Amino acid sequence: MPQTKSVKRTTRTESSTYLNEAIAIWFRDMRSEFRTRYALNAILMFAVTTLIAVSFAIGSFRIDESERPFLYAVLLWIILTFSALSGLSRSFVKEEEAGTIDVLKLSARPQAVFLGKLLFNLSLLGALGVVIVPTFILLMAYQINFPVFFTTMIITGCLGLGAGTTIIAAMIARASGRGALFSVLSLPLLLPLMITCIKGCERAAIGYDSAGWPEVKIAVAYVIIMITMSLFLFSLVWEE
Amino acid sequence: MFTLRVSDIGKHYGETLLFRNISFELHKGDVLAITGWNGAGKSTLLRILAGLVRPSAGAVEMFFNGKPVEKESRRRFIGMVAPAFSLYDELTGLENMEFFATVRGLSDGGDHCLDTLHRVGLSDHAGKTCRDYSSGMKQRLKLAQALLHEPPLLLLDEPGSNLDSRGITIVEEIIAEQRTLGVTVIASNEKREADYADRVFNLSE
Amino acid sequence: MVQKILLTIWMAVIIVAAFLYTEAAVGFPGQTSRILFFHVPQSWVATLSFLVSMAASVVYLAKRKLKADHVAQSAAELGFLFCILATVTGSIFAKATWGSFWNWDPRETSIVILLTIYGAYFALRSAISDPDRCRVLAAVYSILAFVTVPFLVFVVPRITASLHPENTMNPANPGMDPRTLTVFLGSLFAYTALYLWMLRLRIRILNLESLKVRDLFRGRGGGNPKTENEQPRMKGGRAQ
Amino acid sequence: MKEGLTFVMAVNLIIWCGIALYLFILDKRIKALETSMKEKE
Repeated sequence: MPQTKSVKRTTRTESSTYLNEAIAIWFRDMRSEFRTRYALNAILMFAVTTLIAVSFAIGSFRIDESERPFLYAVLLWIILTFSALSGLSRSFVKEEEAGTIDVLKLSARPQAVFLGKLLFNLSLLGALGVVIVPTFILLMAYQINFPVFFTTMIITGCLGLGAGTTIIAAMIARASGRGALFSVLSLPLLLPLMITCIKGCERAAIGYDSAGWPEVKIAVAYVIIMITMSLFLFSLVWEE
Repeated sequence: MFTLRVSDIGKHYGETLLFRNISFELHKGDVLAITGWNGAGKSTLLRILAGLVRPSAGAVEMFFNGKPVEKESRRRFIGMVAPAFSLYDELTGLENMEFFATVRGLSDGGDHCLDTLHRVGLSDHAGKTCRDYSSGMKQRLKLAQALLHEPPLLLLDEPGSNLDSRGITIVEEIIAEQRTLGVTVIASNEKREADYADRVFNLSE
Repeated sequence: MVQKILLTIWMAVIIVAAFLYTEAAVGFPGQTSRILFFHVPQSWVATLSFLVSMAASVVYLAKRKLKADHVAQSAAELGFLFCILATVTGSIFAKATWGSFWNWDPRETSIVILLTIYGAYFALRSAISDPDRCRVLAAVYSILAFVTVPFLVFVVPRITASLHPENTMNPANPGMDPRTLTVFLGSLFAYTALYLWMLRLRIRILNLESLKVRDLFRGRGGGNPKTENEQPRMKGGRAQ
Repeated sequence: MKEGLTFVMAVNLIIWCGIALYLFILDKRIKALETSMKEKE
């Protein structure tokens, strides 16, 4: 008879461990992703192929100087957004398909699951940004006069992409036609963010001395609002 | 002291009715078996008890040391095994257990996980990734995951599936031991598993 | 019944007044400004309906009463209808005054993004098979989408430079001559009343449909109603 | 100019009468169904 421990397990103390649980979920997702590269491949392949197609078609000379800041910002954000949409739903869809979602529901709290998955999605977006943005700037010879503003805009924009889509990924995990539905549902919510980031990147490229970076503030507001709303609504989506 | 009270539970999907007016009450040491034809809704009933599915009618109440346990914190009191469940294939057995231990907020992760793995006879497979586990070993790992936090309520949906004779004895030991901790509810069609229980509830009557 | 007759007469009066009683606003080619008696109330109803749908969704999530979901669904359907009308009349007006059917004027952008949100809402509702789950997710989505609307209303106009000066027909602009103003407000009232009438009709239809389902469930004993008698005709078609 | 406007107005009025008629018919049919549903109660 294997000996059993009868001492009572120490139950968790309250909110203090929300973060530990979220980090545990995040690391588990990262470890699984590292071993299978399931979502990362989807995102990076999409981004790299689109980028090559765009830079091949347009090249660094086709669009004249004055138009570049705006048009390149539009192209960059289209690549970033649609690459994100091709991979960010994977973390929930994979749990649903593998059947691990029930066990997770029985052991973790909804808010911890949301934060964990959000952190995982942001890590994917980080990888996407780090790979795609510099390559885009090089390939397209994108002249940026205000790099600090530009990078902050990219970072807050990616934060927004993660914040806006994580809860949608949870909603569509079990629906039919998942991939398409994920994009159809996410895009209307991401449009305001995209418009803001495009404008921000354009001004950063021109080197417009816009003190206060209004676009970054708007994007940060978007991130905060989407995360707060998602934290409220996630348990409704997560539980039956 | 743990009590599970189920009153008038019913479930229907669209127009198809699964079951209605199911009521029972279980106290520490009780083992209930739920039987019925395929599609009678055994698994759904267990999922309702676990809080994974919302019943169309009726209520599930839990009391720990006399105090009612509301829905949000029932997670801590429930351990469940079901054929539809599976654990993370990319992780090893031990990594799976440690993940669930941290996510459940159990403090002494390490050795307790190994103990539980030992209890289901998986201690020498702890380092292998679950993808290489046989279906019997996966079933044992699911049992280990359900026992990790020593839940007063143990829900077993066809616990013996894919298990060899040694696995079956482990399940029997677990059920015997659970009598000292709290309540067990087994959903199964096999007579052997129904006989573990002292009360039987047939959904198809 | 009396108010409905009064509403019919009132709308007829508005139509007559819009064409004969008022003068065409200055600054617009020919008689084009008259369309705004119909375009602006339609876009107002589309936005109002989105608010109604969101509010009903909150009530549904809080109380899980079926009726609240019916209101949310009906409001979304009608909102979608009026949104399409507003987009059509908007582009007709754009064609007449600026020569092109679409030129991303800020108000047009907000209406079209609202259109995509409605479209996504119905895509979600049709993709989820389990009725209860579908209602919860639809409600969550409409709340999430509503949160992004302020970004649309305040952010988009500031960011995308408007193509033309604030036209005199904008309700916020009191510059209209009194005659046009009265007819405009009359039209606003007529459209809102029409909307409420249609909304109640649609809700009553949904209630009837759900009554049919509930009868099926309540009327039957323990067995499975589907097998006991012929397949009950549920979806679509007129309720006999 | 006036005839053009009156023509467009007339078209609108006709469309509106059609819509109103449809709504009244729908209203009556729903009321009939609701009463029949209530009798079955």
